[in-house]
Amino acid sequence: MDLIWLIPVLPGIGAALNGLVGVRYFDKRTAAYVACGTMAASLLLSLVAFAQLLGLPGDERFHQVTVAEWIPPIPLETAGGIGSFEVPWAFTLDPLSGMMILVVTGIGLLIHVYSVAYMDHEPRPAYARFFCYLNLFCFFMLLLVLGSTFLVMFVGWEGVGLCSYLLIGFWYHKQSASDAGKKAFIVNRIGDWGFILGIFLVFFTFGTLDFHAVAELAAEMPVEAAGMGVLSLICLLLFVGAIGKSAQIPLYVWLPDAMEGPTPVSALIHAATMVTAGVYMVGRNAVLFSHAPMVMEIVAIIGLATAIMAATIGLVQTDIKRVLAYSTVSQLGYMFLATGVGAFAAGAFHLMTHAFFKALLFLGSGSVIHAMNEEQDMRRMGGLKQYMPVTYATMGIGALAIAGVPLLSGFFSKDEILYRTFLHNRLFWMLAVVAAGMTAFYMFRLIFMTFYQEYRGPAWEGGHGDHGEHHEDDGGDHAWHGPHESPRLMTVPLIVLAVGAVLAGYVGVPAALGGSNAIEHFLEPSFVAHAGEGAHGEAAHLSHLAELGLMAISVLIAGLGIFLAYRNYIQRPETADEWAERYAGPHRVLTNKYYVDELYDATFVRGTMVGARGLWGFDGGVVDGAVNGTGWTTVASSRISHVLDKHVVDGLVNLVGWVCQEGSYGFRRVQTGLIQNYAFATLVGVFAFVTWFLVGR
Amino acid sequence: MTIEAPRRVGQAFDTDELVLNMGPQHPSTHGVLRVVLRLDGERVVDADCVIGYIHRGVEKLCENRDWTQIILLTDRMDYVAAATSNLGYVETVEKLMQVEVPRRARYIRTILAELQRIASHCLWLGTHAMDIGAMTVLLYAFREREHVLDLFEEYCGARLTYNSMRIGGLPLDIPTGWDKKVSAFCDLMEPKLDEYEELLTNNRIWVGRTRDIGVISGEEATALGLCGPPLRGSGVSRDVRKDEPNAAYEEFDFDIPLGTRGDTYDRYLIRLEEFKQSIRIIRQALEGMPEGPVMGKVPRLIKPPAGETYHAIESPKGELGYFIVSDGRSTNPYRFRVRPPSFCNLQGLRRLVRGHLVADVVALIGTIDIVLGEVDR
Amino acid sequence: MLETFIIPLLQIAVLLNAVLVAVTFMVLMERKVMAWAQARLGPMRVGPHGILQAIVDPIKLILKEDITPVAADKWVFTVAPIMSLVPALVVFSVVPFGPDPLYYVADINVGLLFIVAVTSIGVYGIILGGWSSNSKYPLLASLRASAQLISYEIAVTMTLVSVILTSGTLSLVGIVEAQREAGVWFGFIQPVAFVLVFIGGLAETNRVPFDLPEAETELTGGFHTEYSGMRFALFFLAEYANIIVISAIVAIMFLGGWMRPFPNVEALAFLDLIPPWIWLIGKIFLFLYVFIWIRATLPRYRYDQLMRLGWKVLIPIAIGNLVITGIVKVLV
Amino acid sequence: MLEAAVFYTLAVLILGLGILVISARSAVHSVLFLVVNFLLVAILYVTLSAQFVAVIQVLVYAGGIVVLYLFVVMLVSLKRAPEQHADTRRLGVTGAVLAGAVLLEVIGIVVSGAARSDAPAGARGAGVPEAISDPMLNTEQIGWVLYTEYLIPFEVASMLLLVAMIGAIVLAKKNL
Amino acid sequence: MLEITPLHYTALSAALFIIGVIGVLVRRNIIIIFMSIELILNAVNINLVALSSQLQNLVGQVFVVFVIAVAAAEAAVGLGIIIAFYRNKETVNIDEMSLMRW
Repeated sequence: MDLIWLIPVLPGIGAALNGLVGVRYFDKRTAAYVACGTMAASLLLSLVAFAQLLGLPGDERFHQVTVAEWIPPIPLETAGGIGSFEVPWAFTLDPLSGMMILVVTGIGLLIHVYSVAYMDHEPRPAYARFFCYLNLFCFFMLLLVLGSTFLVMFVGWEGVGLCSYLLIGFWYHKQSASDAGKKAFIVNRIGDWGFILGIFLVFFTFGTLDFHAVAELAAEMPVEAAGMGVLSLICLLLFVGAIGKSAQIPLYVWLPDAMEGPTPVSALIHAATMVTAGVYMVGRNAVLFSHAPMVMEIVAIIGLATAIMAATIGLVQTDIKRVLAYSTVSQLGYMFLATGVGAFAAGAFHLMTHAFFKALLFLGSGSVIHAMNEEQDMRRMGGLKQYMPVTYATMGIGALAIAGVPLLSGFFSKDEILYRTFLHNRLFWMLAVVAAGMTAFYMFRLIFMTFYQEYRGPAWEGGHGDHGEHHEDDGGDHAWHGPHESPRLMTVPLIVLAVGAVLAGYVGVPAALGGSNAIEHFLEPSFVAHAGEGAHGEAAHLSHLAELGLMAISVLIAGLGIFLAYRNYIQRPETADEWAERYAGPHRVLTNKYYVDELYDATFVRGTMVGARGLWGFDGGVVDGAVNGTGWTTVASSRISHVLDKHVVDGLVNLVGWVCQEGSYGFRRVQTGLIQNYAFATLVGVFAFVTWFLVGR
Repeated sequence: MTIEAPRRVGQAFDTDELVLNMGPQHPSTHGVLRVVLRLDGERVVDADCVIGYIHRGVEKLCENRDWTQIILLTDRMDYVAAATSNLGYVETVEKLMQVEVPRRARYIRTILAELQRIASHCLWLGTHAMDIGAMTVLLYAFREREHVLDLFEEYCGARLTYNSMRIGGLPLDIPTGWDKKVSAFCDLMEPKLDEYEELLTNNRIWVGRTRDIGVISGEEATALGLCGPPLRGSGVSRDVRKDEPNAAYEEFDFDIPLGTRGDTYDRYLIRLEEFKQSIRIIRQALEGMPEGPVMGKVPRLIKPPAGETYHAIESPKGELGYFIVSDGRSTNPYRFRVRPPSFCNLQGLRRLVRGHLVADVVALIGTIDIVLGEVDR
Repeated sequence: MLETFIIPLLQIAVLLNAVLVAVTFMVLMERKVMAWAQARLGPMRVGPHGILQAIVDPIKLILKEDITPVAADKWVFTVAPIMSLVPALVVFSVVPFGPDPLYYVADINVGLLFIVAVTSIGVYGIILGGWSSNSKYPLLASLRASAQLISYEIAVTMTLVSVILTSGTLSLVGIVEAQREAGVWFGFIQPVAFVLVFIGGLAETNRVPFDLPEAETELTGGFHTEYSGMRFALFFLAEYANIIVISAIVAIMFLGGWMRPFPNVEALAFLDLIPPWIWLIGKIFLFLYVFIWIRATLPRYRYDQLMRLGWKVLIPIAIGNLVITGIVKVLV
Repeated sequence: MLEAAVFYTLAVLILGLGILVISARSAVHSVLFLVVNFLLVAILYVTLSAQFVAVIQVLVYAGGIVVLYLFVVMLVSLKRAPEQHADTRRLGVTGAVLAGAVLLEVIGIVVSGAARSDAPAGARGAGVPEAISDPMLNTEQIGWVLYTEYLIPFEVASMLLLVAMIGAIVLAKKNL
Repeated sequence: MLEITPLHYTALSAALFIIGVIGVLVRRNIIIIFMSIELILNAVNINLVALSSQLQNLVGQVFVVFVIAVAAAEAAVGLGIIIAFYRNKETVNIDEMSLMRW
């Protein structure tokens, strides 16, 4: 377990290899091997670490490793006097991070493998670059997850933001992709602003940044039941960060645009891992949050609002990936709802199951897009069931799971959330159920529009009816031979994920269904300050029967959603358009995503630009004026200096030169260049000397 | 004391180029070749071969002699290998007339040609070694050449210009016991070859003088039109005896030695190996010598049908080809043209000597094995 | 008067005649030995087995017309062969043919240096002969010859120094006596020097395999191409006299000079019945034979190879030999 | 008597050849005269019983340095004689006259010095440690002095020769 | 007069020296000027050897060795320069070697 620091470092090495060497020298296979190999090694390490963690007794499942010193101790002022600001490179393995590293490395590896085939059309350097980014992302994500202080987590946090930007804008030659990348980055900055302020405040309040220490200190403080105390402020600021990263209202706008990136990226970053970082962060600080009930309420409300809003938008989207994107936003809302109502474990549970089925759905959609030759509009698909049975089957499982059909993973986690919500607030529960129904509807709308009905896509070479075996990848000429099943490298991850989507829920079968809700007990230690503390003793309980009743309701609602989708898109496909006409107003609003983007554009973007213009004017008028005045003064003084220099100093120098020149006119007559004349001069000297000697005797 | 010095103006610290005439009266230009060398110090910058000092107009003469008389003139081209010159000519005319040559005649011709190859190579080896300063080898090689000349004398009465073949066969059958003597000569020759090798092959000075001197690649050699040992020395497997068998060569086993580096030493080794191969061919021919006439059915007045033909044989120097046009009416050829191997190989000299020292020029003239009688004709 | 003039003059007269006769017979010997090596007979016509050829050749050369090219520098053209021959003969004045003063003209304390110095004068004959002919081939050959001579002189002189170190004297008589005292010929103490001096001697006398300046096949005869008659004969004499000088030096320095083999083994005392000068001449002829033998066997070096051998092989070996000799001398 | 005859003969020859050296029309002839001059000087050294120096004179001067001159003279083949171009400002003849005057003066000094009674003809210099005894040991003695007292100058001289060698190669080589 | 004193040698040396000086001043072929310098050096050497003999002191002869070494070095470098100069200007006339003038 002391080697957990290797878990993030391995993908980091892969990224360095691919990025520094691979882009120039590796062929595609090597790049893929390097990336997948490091990920696989990382997964292996994670499994070993996790197994060791399980081997410990429940109370002691906490392991911290300090690898190196990062920021040496600096004395800084805090609320409690002068504190020592010290940040080591420390990693923590506890049940929550243990689960997260499994999710990140496991799904990460599957997506790596998937990408090997999916990105095969890319030219060689871009291929290595892609894997470099992907590995880099995993490195930062694991850093985020394993970091045992706020600052290490923040490094990972910013790192995944960077990778997100790089990967969304991977096809940077496409204007929309690079715009989406920038948008994601900038919107995230708003959240990060809140996060880092929160970190400042945490240090100021507690004098340390270590999660564990903070939790222990916070547990000592009174619960701020009414009004906003310092804890509430911290939580609110941290939550702002979570909003940005996890795409909640009002900062969710970047996520749907992020679908411009390659599909594996969408699956990995924007469904399974990065966007859940907010949820994870809130869960990591569960103790803090549970001391600020008012903020909890805000969290729950924002989560719920996001869930519903995103679900409604999802109802009318036609881009397959955007549907999934809004679905993601909606599900993230669920998770926040769960944390908001105090069910941290349920939120984390849903996080895990969601990672499986949403990754599955994204990869499935990627497979579909691949098959349809980069076509993303569902209206131009249809009837793909016969062409790509594996994709169909796996995506179907994913849809069932997300819709909350019993015995699949989504059912368990979602019902846990709904159950806890019900305990907390009935109104929230009702809205959540409605959102669940909508989830079921739009998911099956997606399935039906994609895989059933008539084929509506473009014709292909070799005839329409020829639904033959077009499995082989058709090289560079991109002659499209119609929709076809994806290569094995892509379908195998799909199948694995489908199995996961089915089974992942069984770690948290609720007591009402005869389970033991193992995951909740497993995760519990992570959400309390001291192991063994009965944190949720006060929570009300319903009878098993009532719980079953709630389940039945949610199942019914889901069934209704599925049925509506069936009726609208299979039985009577025209109904969809009829409804759209009948409710033209709401439909338009939904299609335009509540005009949120336009609103932001009008307020924030314009506002910023107007402000910037004002500052520009100030800069030009006042600041530059001062600078120019100084310059003018300098020029004037140098003119005076110039006159002095030219006539006084140069005059002296020239005088010396003139004297030398005039003198040399005379002397150079002597230098004839004839060696013998010089010898003659010597001889004259000798003659004089000898004569003097002779006479002198 | 002046050395005419074409001076390149403006080039500082430059030694002058020197123009040196080698030949036509020079001991190692193998006759009357004149090589005009441009030297930078002792290094050859460029060389021009001036030929024609013994041009006798052999080709023109041939067009004015009747077909049989021409054999005599072919003797005077490559005068150290007259028998192969004869062979090439008579086979060309036979090809033109489509005359069947008796098998025995073809066997004897092969023996004569190979004996001739041994004699010619002996001369080459002696002079080549002499040029490089090993004078004993010359006398040894001439000692063996003398034996070959004795054999020729016994066969046709001449020692240098044999006139030893006729169109359609041979003028004479071999004398009684001649084949025994040839066989004895083969037995004698083999140990002598070892003697030459002992003096030269592993001699450091010899290797130093020939290794990596005049290196020419196979492509370049082909492009220059080199033939015979100079071409094979560069690793190009081209031997008319194998590629387009004439006389009785297709009936014998022999190897074509090939060089690897294409330098003078390789060419030396190849010729030494050719000695052995020639002995091998002669032995096979003696063993399988068929009985029968030595002259085919040829009309008394030779008058080939109108037409033209080209026929090449492998002379000791390389590919010796004859191009003959007959108008079908007169008793002399309408056009007579020789592709002499010496002439073609001489083209390579300029390329070979460039960049080498003056002393190497001598070695390189030796290695291409030219006979000026054949070059100038 | 007798000791200062008469005896030395007589000695000089005998020596000069002996050397000149030896040269003529060496030419005959060369022709015969070469012939035997090359499976032929050599001169057979004059006298039994051509022995009198040695007398006929000089007569022929003297009687031949002596041509001076028009463009030649006549004065230098005449002086050059003399400048070539005189040093070669002068050297013999310090060659001791026996232990007592009767056998040598002079025994000077710088004997070996004297030999080296005087032979180095011989190069003038070659250079001036080539230059004064006013012809390209002789000029090239003379430049080559002098460059070769000077190059190899360095190696030979350096090697001789190591012998001087061993003997402790420059006097040739002293060197022979030193070998008697050492009880062994220096050829066994200094085998490397022995071989080196012999090879250097081959090169200095322009013999095969270093006979580039006279390479007929390359330079059509060398620096004396334009010479004929007696002037040519003088060059010829000088060359062969030089060969004899080198042989004599090698014999004296490495093979014990006039001494019999194993000079300190009493059992072989009967060998002393043979006079010492015969021993030396015998050894000289042994080397002459080897010179001829090599000529019959080896090809010729190329000019650059020859220079490389001289500068990059012989001189380093000579220096190494000198250093090792010095070290041994200090240690022993 | 004999000594005087030898000296005067040698002196006349040396001076005569010296004049020939500087007056010969052809440079090659000049070199030849120079060689003979040096050989005669070597003989002069022998009469002064300096055999080693005499041999060195022959070996290095006559056999080495002058050969170098000869090479250069041969390499520098002139199309026009140097005398064709003469600078009018040169003072050659005046210099020769002046040199003659200096010679007369020096001879005067010598003769007057000889005339003086206190001239130490044949006397030994004061405080001279090394004596020349046996001419046979001349070489050994010079070697002894050279390698003990004058070791450092000797090494400096050898270094000078090395530098000169490299310099000459650099100057004369066409392309390094 | 018949007794040869060191002064005779000195006079001979002086005469040879002056011959060399005249050669340097009069000749225009730089090679001959070099040879004149060699004559001058020889004059010095004669003096040194004569005095060494007279004073029974070997230092004079040792100095001759050094003079010869210097002469050899001078000849090597000087002639190298001449060769280089000749290659460029094709002359050895000292009057034309006035590149350093003005």
